[in-house]
Amino acid sequence: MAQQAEYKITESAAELEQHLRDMLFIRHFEEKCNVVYRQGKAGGYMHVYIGMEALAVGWMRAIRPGYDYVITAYRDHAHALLLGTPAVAVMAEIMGRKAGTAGGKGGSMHIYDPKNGFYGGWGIVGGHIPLGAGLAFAAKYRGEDRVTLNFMGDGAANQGVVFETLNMSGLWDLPCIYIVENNEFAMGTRLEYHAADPELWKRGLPFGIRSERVDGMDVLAMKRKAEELVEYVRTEKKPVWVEVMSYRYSGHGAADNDRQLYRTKEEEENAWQRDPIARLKRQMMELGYLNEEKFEAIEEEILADVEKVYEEADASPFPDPTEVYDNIYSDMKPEAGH
Amino acid sequence: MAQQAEYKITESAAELEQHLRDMLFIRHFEEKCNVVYRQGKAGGYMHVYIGMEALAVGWMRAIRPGYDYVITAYRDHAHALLLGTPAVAVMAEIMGRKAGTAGGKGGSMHIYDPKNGFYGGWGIVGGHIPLGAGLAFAAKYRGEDRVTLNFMGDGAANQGVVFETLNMSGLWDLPCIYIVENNEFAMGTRLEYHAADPELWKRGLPFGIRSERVDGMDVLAMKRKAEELVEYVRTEKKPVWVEVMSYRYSGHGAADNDRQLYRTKEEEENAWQRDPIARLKRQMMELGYLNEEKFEAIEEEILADVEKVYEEADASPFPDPTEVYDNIYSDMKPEAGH
Amino acid sequence: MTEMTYREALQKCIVDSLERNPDVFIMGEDIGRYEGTFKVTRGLFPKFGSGRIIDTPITEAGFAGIGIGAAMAGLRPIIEFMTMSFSILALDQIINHAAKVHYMTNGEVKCPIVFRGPGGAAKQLSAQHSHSMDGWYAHVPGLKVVCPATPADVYGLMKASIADDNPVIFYENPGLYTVKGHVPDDPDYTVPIGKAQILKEGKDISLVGYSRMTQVNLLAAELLAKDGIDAEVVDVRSLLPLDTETIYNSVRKTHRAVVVYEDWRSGGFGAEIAARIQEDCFDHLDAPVGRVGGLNVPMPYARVLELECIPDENDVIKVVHKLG
Amino acid sequence: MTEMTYREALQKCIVDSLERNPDVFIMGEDIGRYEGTFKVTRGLFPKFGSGRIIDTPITEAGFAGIGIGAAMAGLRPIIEFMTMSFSILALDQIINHAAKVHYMTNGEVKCPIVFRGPGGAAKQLSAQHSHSMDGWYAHVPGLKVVCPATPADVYGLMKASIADDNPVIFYENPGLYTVKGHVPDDPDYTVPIGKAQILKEGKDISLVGYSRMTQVNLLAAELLAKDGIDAEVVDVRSLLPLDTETIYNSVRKTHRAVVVYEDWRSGGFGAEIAARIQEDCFDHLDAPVGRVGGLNVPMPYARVLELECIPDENDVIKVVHKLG
Ligand SMILES: Cc1ncc(C[n+]2csc(CCOP(=O)(O)OP(=O)(O)O)c2C)c(N)n1
Ligand SMILES: Cc1ncc(C[n+]2csc(CCOP(=O)(O)OP(=O)(O)O)c2C)c(N)n1
Ligand SMILES: [Mg+2]
Ligand SMILES: [Mg+2]
Repeated sequence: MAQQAEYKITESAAELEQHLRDMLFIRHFEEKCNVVYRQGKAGGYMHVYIGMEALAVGWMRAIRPGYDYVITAYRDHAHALLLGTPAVAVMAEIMGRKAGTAGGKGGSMHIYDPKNGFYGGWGIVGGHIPLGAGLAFAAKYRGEDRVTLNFMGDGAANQGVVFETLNMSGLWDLPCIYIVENNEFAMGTRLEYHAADPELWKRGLPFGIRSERVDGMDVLAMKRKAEELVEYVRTEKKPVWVEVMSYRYSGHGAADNDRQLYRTKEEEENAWQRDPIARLKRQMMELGYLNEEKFEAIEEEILADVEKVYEEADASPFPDPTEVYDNIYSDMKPEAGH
Repeated sequence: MAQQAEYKITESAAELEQHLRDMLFIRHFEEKCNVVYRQGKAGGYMHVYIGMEALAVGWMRAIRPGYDYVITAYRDHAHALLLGTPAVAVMAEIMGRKAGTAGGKGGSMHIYDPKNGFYGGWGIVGGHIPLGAGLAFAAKYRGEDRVTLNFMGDGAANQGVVFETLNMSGLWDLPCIYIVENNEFAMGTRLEYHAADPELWKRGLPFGIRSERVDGMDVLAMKRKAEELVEYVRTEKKPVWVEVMSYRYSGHGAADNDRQLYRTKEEEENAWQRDPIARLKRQMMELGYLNEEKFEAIEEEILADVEKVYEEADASPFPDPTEVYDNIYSDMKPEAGH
Repeated sequence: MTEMTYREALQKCIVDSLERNPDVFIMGEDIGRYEGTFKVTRGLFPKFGSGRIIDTPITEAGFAGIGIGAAMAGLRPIIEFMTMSFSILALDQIINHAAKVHYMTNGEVKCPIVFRGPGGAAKQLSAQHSHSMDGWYAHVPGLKVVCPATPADVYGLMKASIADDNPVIFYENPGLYTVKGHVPDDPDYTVPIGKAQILKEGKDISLVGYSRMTQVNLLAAELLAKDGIDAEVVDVRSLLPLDTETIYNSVRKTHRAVVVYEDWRSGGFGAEIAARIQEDCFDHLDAPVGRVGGLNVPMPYARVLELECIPDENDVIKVVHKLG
Repeated sequence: MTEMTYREALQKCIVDSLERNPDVFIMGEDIGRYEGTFKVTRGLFPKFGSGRIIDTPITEAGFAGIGIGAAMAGLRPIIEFMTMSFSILALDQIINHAAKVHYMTNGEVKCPIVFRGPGGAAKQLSAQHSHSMDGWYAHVPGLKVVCPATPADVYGLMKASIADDNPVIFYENPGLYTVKGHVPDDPDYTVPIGKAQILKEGKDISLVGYSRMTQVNLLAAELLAKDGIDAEVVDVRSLLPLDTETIYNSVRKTHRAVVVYEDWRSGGFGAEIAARIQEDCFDHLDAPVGRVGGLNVPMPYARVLELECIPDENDVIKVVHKLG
């Protein structure tokens, strides 16, 4: 486990409340997604971020929004929401609607918003990692000081292409931060059954890459660390490999009904002791920035917001079947028909 | 560069002479291959082992021949010869003859001799590494104490599948030795242009695998180290990752006429100071086991042997065109014809 | 004969083989403790243990290669790909290593390995998880490729695949796992690789398909019967080797053929089947060989779009009518 | 017009593009300091430097993916595979990422990237180095695939490929690099992707091919002329999109067709072309559509065996005669 950071809270009450709101919005948005899925209004594979909110918030609030690049796997709602993608567009995509970020063609796993610097949303475990390096390559090629955040899971950190990419990143000094969201599981396989050494942070070392392990259940510590590393990459123009310790409270995906096969109720309950939202709430209360009523009021507000998002998305139309051939190419359609 | 080993020579004169003969045979066999290639009697890609003789000799003399498994890439003549594959069969394969190890179907890059524990001879850089792990897996599955030697080049050590394999090897304790033949080049690309950190030996560390860097230009040091590591794997039943420092005196392959593009004559000459054959010769002379005449006599004998091998191979017939369909499957032929 | 689902028949055969032959083991992602994403390996881990039901990291190339090496050393691995879509990461291992080692050693090394898993579309898994890779594999000499469509065949062909000394691609389909049918009780029941079958006789047109499309063809034949068209359903079962004789005999009888496959229409293996039929049965054909394939489109997520892409019985019927 | 080799024309176009567009760069194994295995990039490294002529480690998946990411950010990478055989390691990147990103983002992200290199057999490179992967790529919606056969086309199609906003597979062949021909001097000379051409007119039979097989077809046509058979040579040039109109018009004129491709016969892209011709020109055909492909065999090393495998003009002539 990562050392718990020692720090003094210097953020204003408003800043702290923003972090709380960010995390709460993700939590409730994701809860709603689970409901939507159970209702059959979303399909396929859908993966929520419950428990991991502090991680994405910490990083996304440490970069220059819309300038820096962000890319991740299929567990991608939070990243998009934090980068400013309208929540209705995200929910609509999850529900397969024309108003979705990809007009219903991508679904939950494939949310994109390049205008806000978000490059997806990818389904092949580990497959997007060289793409993220390519975004960083482009920034360097053009002499820009953009930083790329390249997120992956602990399971993804075993894929060969990740190591290939690390080698080239070290070799060419690509300004890219590789962030392992270590939530202790790759689907139903626990870290210890998929990684020879569970200290994944070590994997950047043989490539001469600055490598760290940090706590991702404390939004303030996460953000401080993220700021430090983003600054390092932006000024030193070198890559970073960082393992962030987190936990997945939900099943792997909404279709995963077998949590008891790979963990106990007790383990889950213990993990809830580390809940990043509860932690920030506690911290804010200690500072006198928050009380129970205010917290409830915020939560009510967010629940209502999420409900509105859902309703707006649900009211929006499905794509027209004829759209199936659109945007395969930028300039032509494929041969039609069966 | 690897520390030069300190050791006392305890081998008998006969043993030392055998190592010398092994290395000389490889050297002259490979020189002959180059000639054969220039004469147009071999084609395709052909890669010789000149300069690296001590490496293969050291390892091959440290294992149980025919019991332990060996696998490597396309630079494979030496490994086969040392494991006991008849030299005529190796030369015949290189010359595309029916008497070759694969009846002329494989060529220089694809020498195999499973009866002697040799599983090839593979052409996709890095591709055979999981296969070697699979051989080790089989040994472990059956409760045997076979060791697998899994050779690769420094360039191959970047391929993603190598890291995937290391992770599983560490996770499952596969009795496999991963040997990086670091000859400083991947084709025309120097180590420093292909590896973020040229200390390739570090790459086993994040998988909890014993990892070392050793000198491969000193046959006695190589053999000692090989014996130690083979013993470790056989008894501890754990993998090892070892970078062996060597040098490629020849071009990448017989078709590579562009050595001056990536290295200087001076560098080559310096490297010749480390010639493993000259070193053993010196060591034997110091001990009074060898003098110049005797050395010349041995060399004459080996040159004659190689010539005989060549002549026998060259006198053997090409495969019959009808054989093209044989042994694609163990039990059937594919549809014939264009 | 016992009635069971495709999934049950497949599992029965795997369990049987594990029990009878200690050289057989199964390896893949989440197949052990998690019992498999499509639950084909449910219950196997407690029974056979972690030595034979092996959970792997998500490294398809790596564990496929380890399986190949183990097969070269004489074991008989079954490699599960969570979906065949992910086998794209292991193609080099399968095609350059498993498929070629027997030839490159001129017969010295055998590679008895089965690569299995569901291929094709499930439901809204979108572009990266819905690949049909059957045609690519069927293109590769050195591989055998089977695509069973019924519970009896999935049992009998798995039996044959595990017994085979060559690498076999064993192609399932998410939509088939719940299909029910009768399976012979004989544990040695085997369906030989390389034999097609006629699942329904007919005289007017041959519907030639494999995997789930055989079920679609059966449905189409039923509906066509109402229009007075007597379709014959040819279940190809094995793409490599391909039983052209059974296919040709059917076409020579009906004088018309439609080849049906789920893969992208253009360049799918149905093109090969169609090309061969016209090559070898030209004089018997009253119409061109028709084809029904998946739309040439990366699979979209929205159900309304996805359904456009996957061929169904109506698409088959449409082409039958078009051929006249 | 200047006479030059295929290799020179290709290089000329690349140099031209590098000079004119700072967003263009080229990346691959041994392409810089070593000047490329097939020397297409000879002289480029000193001229453009290590920032734009980028030597990579031997990690095909990784650098293909880096190229794709760079293209998503708006650069225009050219990725060289030392041989197309090795692109099998990058298939997931090319097919699941480059080819699909435009669709999965519903048009938000473009991916202007060219993947190029020699595919097919060279001389005795044996089983793992002689792959024809053209058919696999041509099967994938989202990609464009071109296979130029002449110096002018390799120039003009490279120009079009670099300008294209979609991923293009640019398929060369080791046997073509030394082919000579006249190339227009206009640096803007472009051959549009998706247009076939008639390289020799004829009335008796259409020889339909691409890449090096077009050269083989030209030779076959010459020899057939001596037998009094007037063959038309259709150079397909672009597999995806496929210019069926030019092909069909030829077949509708000659009433006979042979499709020629170097890839393994069974399941190669020639099957698709043949299947389409018979589908759409059935009533114009006097004989089945013939095919000539590579033997269904992993490429053997010995020259005598290798020559068996690669189709040549005699194989084409044999099938022409067989069709009668
Ligand atoms: C190449 C590939 N193999 C398998 C899968 C199926 N799969 C999807 S997510 C997943 C687990 C990934 O775990 P991890 O990387 O830890 O990410 P997390 O889901 O925990 O965020 C698996 C096996 C896939 N999508 N791609
Ligand atoms: C996947 C793949 N990419 C490229 C090649 C072409 N190639 C053959 S050998 C080689 C260099 C390998 O260098 P290294 O691993 O150091 O081995 P060495 O030749 O030095 O023994 C290259 C690039 C190949 N055979 N396979
Ligand atoms: Mg995880
Ligand atoms: Mg090397």
